[in-house]
This record gives sequence, C-alpha cells and structure tokens, in this order.
Amino acid sequence: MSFELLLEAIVFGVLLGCFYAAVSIGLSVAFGLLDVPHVAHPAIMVLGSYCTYVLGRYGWDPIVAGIALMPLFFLLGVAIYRFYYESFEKRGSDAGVRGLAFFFGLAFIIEVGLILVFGVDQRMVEAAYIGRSLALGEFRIPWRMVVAFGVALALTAGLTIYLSRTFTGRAIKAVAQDEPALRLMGANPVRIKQWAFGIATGVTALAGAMLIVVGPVEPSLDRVYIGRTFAVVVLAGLGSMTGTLAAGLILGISESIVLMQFGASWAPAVAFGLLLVALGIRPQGLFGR
Amino acid sequence: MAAALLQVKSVSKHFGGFAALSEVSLEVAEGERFGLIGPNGSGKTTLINCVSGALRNEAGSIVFRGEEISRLAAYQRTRRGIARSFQIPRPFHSMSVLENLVVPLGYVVGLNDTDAHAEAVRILKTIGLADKAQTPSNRLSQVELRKLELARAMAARPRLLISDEAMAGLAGNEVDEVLKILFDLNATGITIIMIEHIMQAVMRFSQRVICLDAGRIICEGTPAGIVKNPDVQRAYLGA
Amino acid sequence: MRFVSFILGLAFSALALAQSAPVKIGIGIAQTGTLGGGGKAALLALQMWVEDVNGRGGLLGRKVELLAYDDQSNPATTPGIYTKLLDVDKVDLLIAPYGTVPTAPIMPLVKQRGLLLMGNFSFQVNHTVKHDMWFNNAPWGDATSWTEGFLRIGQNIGAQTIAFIAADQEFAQNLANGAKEIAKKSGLKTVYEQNYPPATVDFSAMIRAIRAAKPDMVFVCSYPNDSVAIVRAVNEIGVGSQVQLFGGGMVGLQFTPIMSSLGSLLNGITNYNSYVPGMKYPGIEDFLQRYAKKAAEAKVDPLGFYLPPFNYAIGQILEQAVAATKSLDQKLLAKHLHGHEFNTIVGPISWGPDGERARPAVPMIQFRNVADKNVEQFRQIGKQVILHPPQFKSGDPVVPYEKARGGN
Amino acid sequence: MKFWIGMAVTVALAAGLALSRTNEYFFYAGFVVLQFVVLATAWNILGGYAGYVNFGTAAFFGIGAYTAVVLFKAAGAPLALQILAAAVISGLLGFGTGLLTLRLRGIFFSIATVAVIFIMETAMVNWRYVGGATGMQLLRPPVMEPFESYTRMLFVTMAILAVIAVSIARYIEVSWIGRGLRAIRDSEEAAECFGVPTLQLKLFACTVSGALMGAAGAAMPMYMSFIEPPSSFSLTYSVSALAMPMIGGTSHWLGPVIGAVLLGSVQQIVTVTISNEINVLVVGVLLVVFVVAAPDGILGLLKKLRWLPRSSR
Repeated sequence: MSFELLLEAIVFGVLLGCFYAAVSIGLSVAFGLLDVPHVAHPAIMVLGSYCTYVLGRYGWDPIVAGIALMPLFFLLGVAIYRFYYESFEKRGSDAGVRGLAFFFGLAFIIEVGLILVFGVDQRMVEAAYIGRSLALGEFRIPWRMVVAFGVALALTAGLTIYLSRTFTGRAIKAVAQDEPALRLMGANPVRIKQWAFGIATGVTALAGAMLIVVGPVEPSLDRVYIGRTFAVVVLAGLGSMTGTLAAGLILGISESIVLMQFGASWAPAVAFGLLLVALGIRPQGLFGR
Repeated sequence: MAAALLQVKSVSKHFGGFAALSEVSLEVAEGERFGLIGPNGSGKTTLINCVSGALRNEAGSIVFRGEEISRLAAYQRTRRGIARSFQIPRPFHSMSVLENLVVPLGYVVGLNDTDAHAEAVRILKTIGLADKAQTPSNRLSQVELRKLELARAMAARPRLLISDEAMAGLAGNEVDEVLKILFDLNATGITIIMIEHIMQAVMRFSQRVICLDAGRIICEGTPAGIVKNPDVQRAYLGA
Repeated sequence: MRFVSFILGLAFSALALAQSAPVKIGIGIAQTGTLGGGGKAALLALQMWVEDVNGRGGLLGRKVELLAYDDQSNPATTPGIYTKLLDVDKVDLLIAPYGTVPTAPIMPLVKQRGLLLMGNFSFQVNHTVKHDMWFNNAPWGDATSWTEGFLRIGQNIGAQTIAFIAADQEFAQNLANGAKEIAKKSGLKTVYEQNYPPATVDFSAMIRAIRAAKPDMVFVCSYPNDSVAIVRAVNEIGVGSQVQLFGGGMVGLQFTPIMSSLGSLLNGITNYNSYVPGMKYPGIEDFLQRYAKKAAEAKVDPLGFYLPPFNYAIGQILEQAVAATKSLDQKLLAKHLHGHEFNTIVGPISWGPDGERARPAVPMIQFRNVADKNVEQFRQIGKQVILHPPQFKSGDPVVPYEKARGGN
Repeated sequence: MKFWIGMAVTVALAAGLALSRTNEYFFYAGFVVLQFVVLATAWNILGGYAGYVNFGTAAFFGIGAYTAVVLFKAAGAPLALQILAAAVISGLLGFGTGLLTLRLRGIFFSIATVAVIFIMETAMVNWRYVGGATGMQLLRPPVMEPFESYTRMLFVTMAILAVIAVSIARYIEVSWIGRGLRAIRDSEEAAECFGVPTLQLKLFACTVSGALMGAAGAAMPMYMSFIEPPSSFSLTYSVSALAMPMIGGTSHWLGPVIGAVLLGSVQQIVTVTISNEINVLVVGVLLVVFVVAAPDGILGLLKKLRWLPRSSR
C-alpha cells in the first residue's frame, strides 16, 4: 500500500471512528457508568433520527434539530430509567438478565412503532453540508463526516467536562464506583442515576441527528448498531468518555485499513475480533479503571 | 508456638497505583483465635481475599498446612480447609436455608444428597436456624443472615474459618449470640480469624491481635497490649 | 358516476360468482424487513389484478381470491407459509415471494409436488433445482442478460478497464460474479475489485480507492441502503474524470422514495431498471394511473414502475393461460406457458426451457436532468434515458460520468 | 420415572403424527416450534441456571447449520451424522468462547457472544466452498422409510432432539451441576468460596448449551434446502432463545419448553393471520409484559396461583 493511500485510510478511519464514538457515547454513560444493559440504545438513536427527519421537513437543520430534541429525550430517558428501576433494579435479583430482556422488547416496540408511522422506506434529510465535500487539493472529505467528527468531539469533551467538573457529574461518577459511599454523602443514588440516564438519552438524540446526516435511516437500522456500540463501550473500558472516543477511533481506523489492504468483507470480523482479544487480555477495557 | 496452620509471607497487592497490601507477613497457629483489626481501607478485607482466593496476591507466598496455596483457585482452597463468611452476606438467594448448606456439603465435603441434607439439618440445629431450614434465604432477618453465613462456612468443614465482620449491624445480645457460636466452633478445634470493627468483640474473642494500617502491619500482640499501643490509637483516631 | 357503476358492476359480478367456490391464489410476500417496501407495492398490484379479473367474471367463472402472507424477508419462514397455502388453504395457484432468497427454500417443494410457480423478480433461483414448471416475470435471464447492456455501452465508447464493487450478499454477488466473467471474455481489464459487508456506514474510502485505480467504468452491485450511500459518496468524493460509466446493478435506484430523495445526485448514473416511461407497452399507462391513486391511499411506492407492473403481469399471464386451457391443472398450465407468448402490460412475455425470459430485456438507463424534491418528474420521458436494449433506446450515453453528473 | 414416560410419549406421538395422514403444514410449523424448544432449552442451561446471558445463539445455530452443509456437500453424510458433527463443532465453539470470556463479568460475556456472531458470519460470507455470500441451494436426498416426506422425517428428528435437550437440561438441573450453576447465578463469589469450581461448571454449561444449539441448527439447511449467511446468523434466533425462557420461566426445565411452544406457536399463527409488522411487535410486547409483570415467567405465575407445588421438579 502506498503511503498516500495509507494516509487516506487513516483520515477516513479517523472520521469513521469519530462517528462510531458519537453513536456509542450515550451507551457509555448508560451501560458503562450505570450498568444498565441498555440494548435499546441504538433503537432510541434511530428514533432520534426520525424525529430529526420530521423537524427537517419543517425546514430545521438536522444538527439544530438534534440539539433541540435533547431536552425531550432527556425526559424520555428519565421516564425509561424510572420504569426500569421500579420494575427491575428495585426488586434486586436477576435485574441484569430481565432488564436485558426488557430493553430488547423496548427496542422491538420502537422499531415497529417507527414502521407503523413511517413505513419501511429509508428516510434522509437535507442540509448544506450533505452531499458536498471539503476539497484539499486532490483529496476530498465529505462534509457530513466532518460534521460527525465535530459532534463526536463536542459530545466527548462536553461529557468529560460535565462528569469531572460539575457536582452532579462527579456524583454520577461516584454512583458508578461506590453506591454506599454516595448514600453516606446524603445523595440519592436513584435520583442521580435517573438524571444520568436522562443525559445519556439526551445525547443519543444528537447522535441520532448525526446518524441521519451521515446516511439514510430505516426503522430496523438499530440492529446494525447493537454490536458496534457495545463493542466500542467495552473496548473503551466501561464509563470512560475519552476511552470511548479512542475505542471508536481504533475501530474506525482498523476497519479502514483492513478495507484498503484485505478487502471490506473482513472488516466486521476484524472489529469484533479486536473486541474479543481485548476482552481476553484486558477485561477492564483499554482505558478502564 | 505450635506449627503454624497459615503462614502469610511478604504478601503485596496493588489496585492500580494504590498499594492495598505491602509486604504483609503473619502466622496463625492451629486452634488459635486470631483477631485482625484496622481502620477502613487498611487492607483487612484485601488480605483475607488473598488468603481465601477471591484475589491473587502479587508478591509473597501463602502457605496453608505446609502447602503453597497462593496460585490455587478459591474453591480449591476451600477444599483444603479454608472457609469464610462475607462482610455483606451473600446467601444463594434463590435457595432455601437448607440448600445453602447443601452446596458446600456436596462440593467441598463430597456428601451425597441424602447425607448432605441430614448433615445440613444437624448444623442448622447447632446454630439455631433449624426452624428456618425451608425458608427461602432471601426472607431472612439480618441476624439470621449472619448465622446462615456462619452455618454455610461450617458446612464446608473448615480447619480455618475467616469471619469477616460477622457482627456488623447487630444489636448487643445478637453480638453475644454470634460470639458464642464462634467460641463453640473454636472449641471443636477450628482455627478462627476474626475481622471486626466492634473492638469490644475482638478483644473478648481473640488470643492474639494484629492491627493493619495502610496495607502494613503496625503492631501485633495480646488484646490488652494492642489497645494501649500508641500506633493503633493514632491509626484509629487519625491523629 | 363512474364509481357508482364500478360498485354496481362489482356487486353484480359478485352475485354471479357467489355460486361456486373461489379460485385461490397464494403468495408469501415481504411486507416487513428489507424487501418490505417493494413487497407492499407488488402486493397492491396483484390485488388490483384480482379486482380487475373479478370485474371481468373471474377465472373459469369463479371468483378469484388472493391469499397473501408476510414472509418478513426471511427465507426461514417461506417453507411454512407455502405449505400452509397448499395444505391448509388449498390454493389453486402459487406465486413466488418477491426476491431470490425467500424463493430459494420453496423451489424443492414445488418441484417435488409438481406445482406451477410464477417467479417474482428473483435471479437464477431455478439454476440448481431445474424445475420445469417455473416461470419468472423478471425482465432478465442470467447475469449476461443483465450486465451485457452496461458493458456494451461502455465498450462502444471505448472503455477498456473496469472496477467492481459489490455487496457481500446473495444477489449482488451472483450478479458481480457473472459480470466479472463477461468482462473478462470481452477483454476488459479489471483494475479494482471490492466486496463490502452489509451495513457498511461510509463508502468514502472505497470511492477514493476507485478514483486511484482510474477505471473507465465502474460496475456497482448494491442493495438499497448502500446504493444511497454510494451515490452520495460519489457525489462528494468524485470518481475521477476518466470514469465513463458508473452504476449497472444498483438496487434501490428504481424505488420512488429513494429516487426522489436523491434527486439531482442521480444525474449521470447508468443503471438497470425494469420499466421506465417511454417504453411503450399497451395498457401500462392506464395501469400506472390507477395504481398511483391506490398507492397514495396505501402509502406505498407512489410511482410503482419497478415491481408493480410485473406483478400485475403475473396475474394477466395466469388469466390468459387459464382461459386458454380452461383448467387449473398445473401440468396443463405449465405446458401452455412454455409453448406460448403472453401479452401483458410489460410487453409480450415468453420463457426459455429454464423458466427465465426467452428474450430478456433489461433496460439500462441513464439519469438526466433530475431535479431535487420532485416525485412527479419521473413520470416524464427523458429523466431516465434508455441506452440499451436497442428496441427501447431513447438516447445516447452522456460521458464521461463527471460531465453527465454536472447536468446537461 | 414420570418424566421418562412423558418423554417417551412425546417421541412416540411425534412419530405417530408423522406416519399419519396429518396435514403437511403441521410438520413445517411444528418443526420450527420444536427447533425453538431446543434453542430455548439450550439457552436456559447457561442463561437460566447460571445467569450468564448468551446473545450468541445465532452463532452456534449458524455454525451448526454450516457444519451440516459442509458434511453434506463433502461426503453426502446422513442427517444423523450432520447433527452429531454440528453438535461437536458448536460445542467446541462454546468451549472456546467460554474459555475466552467466562472469566469476565456476566455482561461482558454477553457482549463477547455478540462478537462471535459477527465473526462467524463474516467467516462464512468469505468461505466460497459453502457458497459464501451468495448462499447455496441444496438438493435433499431421497427420504428414508417409513416417512412419506423429508419434512416429516425432519419433524421427528427435531422432536427427538427436543427430548434429548430437555432430558439433558433436566439432568443438569436436578444434579449437583445444577445446584452449582444456581449458586453461581446467586453469587459467583460465594459459590467459588464454597467449593463450586465455577469456571469449570460455566465452561461445561456453555459447551453443552452450544452443542445443543448447533444440533438444532444442523437440521435447518435441509429444512430450507438452502443456506445463506444472513438468515443463518439472524439475530432473531438470539432474541427468541432469550425471550422464550424468560416468558416460560428460567428456573425449571419446563419453563423454556412452555415459552418456546407458546411464543413459537404465536409467531407461526401470527405469520399466517395478521401477517404484517405486528408480528414483530408480538415478541416485543410479550417480552416486556412478562419481564415486568411476571418476573418468574408463566411457571412463576402458576406457582403464585398455587397451581403448582413449590418444588416440583
């Protein structure tokens, strides 16, 4: 492989990797920090894409729409966590297994709901940055991937700062590490988790907007992302925001290089092989605690 | 001193950059009542996790009855005679009290189902839980859970029993009840390591006490000697 | 007024038909899953035919009833569905599911039982089983019939090298393998080959690699989601000025929702189709007009060029064959189908011994002057210029691709 | 004893039906339901007893199917041999997956099993011999006496597999292994401390469970006369295998059977009645309703209503 092609593979890999990180970061909070087996995360993201699509028909810019949807999705997240907590965590035993089944069911219901409202056809949005590219001499980069890059960086930076600099953020981190200690501090862990899950769902709305910017969306698209998002979160080490970005990048770059070198057919196996090896060698993830 | 039942030799354990244990060495004699104290985070639980096999020590060795056991899995150590109770009780919550005991009776002692059940009933009687034998273990009170922890440990027929804060959260008369059980066990020849926050209980129970602080042994001696030790006082009062 | 007479007519014929048991026609067709969009439109067309034929007095004087089940685009469901149709519902005639993969599992079943099966846009599904009572409605035969047009157009304008990208899935691989063989035979040099897995997110890197390989034409075998992503990536990255033709086997660029949302991005792409305006078949325009009304109500593909006319044609073929043989006997019908040509709204149809079309005609079209956000524009002639086959040709290719893309 | 009579009656009934003049559709639908009985039962050995959620049912199922195809294509091996080989290969896959991931906390194991699906599917997509991405049509060999059709034979085969799976699951459940697995589910740390060789037991459960899933998959290529990667490694298998025991009840061998028969039949019925997106909804809604309202599944409900004695086994 020529140096030039390798460089290109890396550039595209970085963009793709940032996209992977952005679609995974909500899960990194929900699953990584809160231990909620949130397999409906991609379904909620696709729901966000469709909401963006609807607003797009009224002339909203997709990213603006995504940001506008965040408070709404925050409330949705709070409601989902409340329900999950009352039905499973509170009852204690086997919360993991049954919670998992619950989120699977939720994913199915969202998917079918979308089919009933929008049909099975693909939907996409329009914006000035879709369908154009940034030309650097011979080299061209699609603007939509640049947007994904920006969203990923913004979300990672935002969440990292939020979790380390604000009181609630630190409480969320504390709840992840040591619940009894938090109780001693006088904070209500359920409340904090509820808030954190709301945030996780809120950022997922923006991720959904970015998803439909990057490519067309159809109701069953969530199935594609279950594997990838969990792979990124686990590879990252649970609950590490910068780790999520790094894991997304590793996945994106390796997929891109494999594509150039061995053919795209092997790309998924490489990504998941990487995950298995990482789990085998370092179960706490690359950047885990 | 009689031949040591358990020898811990320069054992260290780190979590990330944090040294939970550094070069800890101690010996426990056969039949001894041994107390392990220290403030929160001093490494008590880490130490007994290393002994029971829940954690692997990094450096040093752990010898039990003349055998190096620090590379053995926890279940293998149990089969060699080390049993423990948990600080936060961890019953097999989907099982009845009786069945909780049948697990070690089968897996450690190797009894068949009928014998195991008979033996479990016997142990429950001695510990005063016989009437709860068929109760699902997730419906027990706090003191009953503590007793179940000890009963389950007894069912493993240990030579060494590690009691990890078996009295935390209990009322005064309940503490006496549990202490009596431990004294009785010791009387049958079982060596006991007691980790406890309730100083009074440790002092009443132990023949010898070691105090840990920040992963190191800061002193060793008789209960009476330990309470007077200025290092211990400093560690506990944080002066 | 027309409506009232229609209702009256229906009521009248219903009365006449009530006397005998209906002729049951069975199909398992995707209403959900990846093939669901096309399947819904196809089913609508079949239902239109059922209405029409019942309006004309049914088959053999008996009312026609269509039994349709959703195969969920999943081949694991079709064996069960078709035995249900046969053994429980006791259907008289069978139509195959839309697509190759759901059809494959029922081929041995129909062969073993000696049943007539009307194929529904599958590709070479009878290749292994070799059932002599199989009749495909698709306008293609083997890979040659499909790819020949694209390759010939390319060679006519002097192309010597070719690049392939193909989805790692059933149909796309079959097509790509066929195309590669033909390209080799006709002396084209393959300069780039890439198979990509399902759910590939971004094609930028692949398009970039093609650009670096500098082929004269690019043959793409892709599924709807990927087709859209590829078209976008090509418009963003560009494939380079030396590429003359781009496209060939991109599934999805025939579906209205995708065409209208891609809009001007489609310009310049040369791709296969089944029917486009300008192909003069008797009755097709009337059908499409009626279809458009119903499609709007049913919220399915509003133009319905790709699958619906061919599904309506299945009905027409069955109707003519039953009328000619005055029978529902499977062997008799099959024999009749093999020996005759049938006039349908997608032209005359006859079959070769393998049950594929005797004279396949896959139109290769080039998108031109397509504007954004306009569904109705595709009804005009000239938005999809037919480059091949000669009998339908409505224009010459505009090359190179980059020039055609820029609008002309 | 009662159990064995029940199992024998089941096999006899299946064989009797297959030899009778019963409608062919029954066998097609019945095959699918029985296949889910095997999958759900197999899943429950690890997922229900030990509490390790395996998402990778599709991987084991698919590898079983492909093993059968390889044997069939290479040597024309008979069905029984295909199934046996599939069980061995999928069992090995289970052992390997377990070895690599069962040291991890439960949820990591689940994620890792998802990865196994993608890796196996990708491998099959790229393996030309078994048809690669295009898939492959298979011509069924002539049917064996005394069966009238191949599907009837497959139905009986699957009934036997279901009985074997249930018997194995029941044996594990009532034996020391089952007690150990339940101890692991309740508290892995305590189990290990009370003598349960947790890793070995989990590996054993993962292997057996994988082998049974593979055996169920082995009959699929002949049922469809066709194989291709996406439908062989479909996530539907993973979800159904998890949903069925959840709905039936995970703590008793009867739970997955009830769940599979119920949900499997509902799916079959919905496919040929409602026949649109609602059938996807059925699984989703049933799953949510059951895990929220009846955490111990149908068996738990029956127990609560005192229709079943507490410790029926």
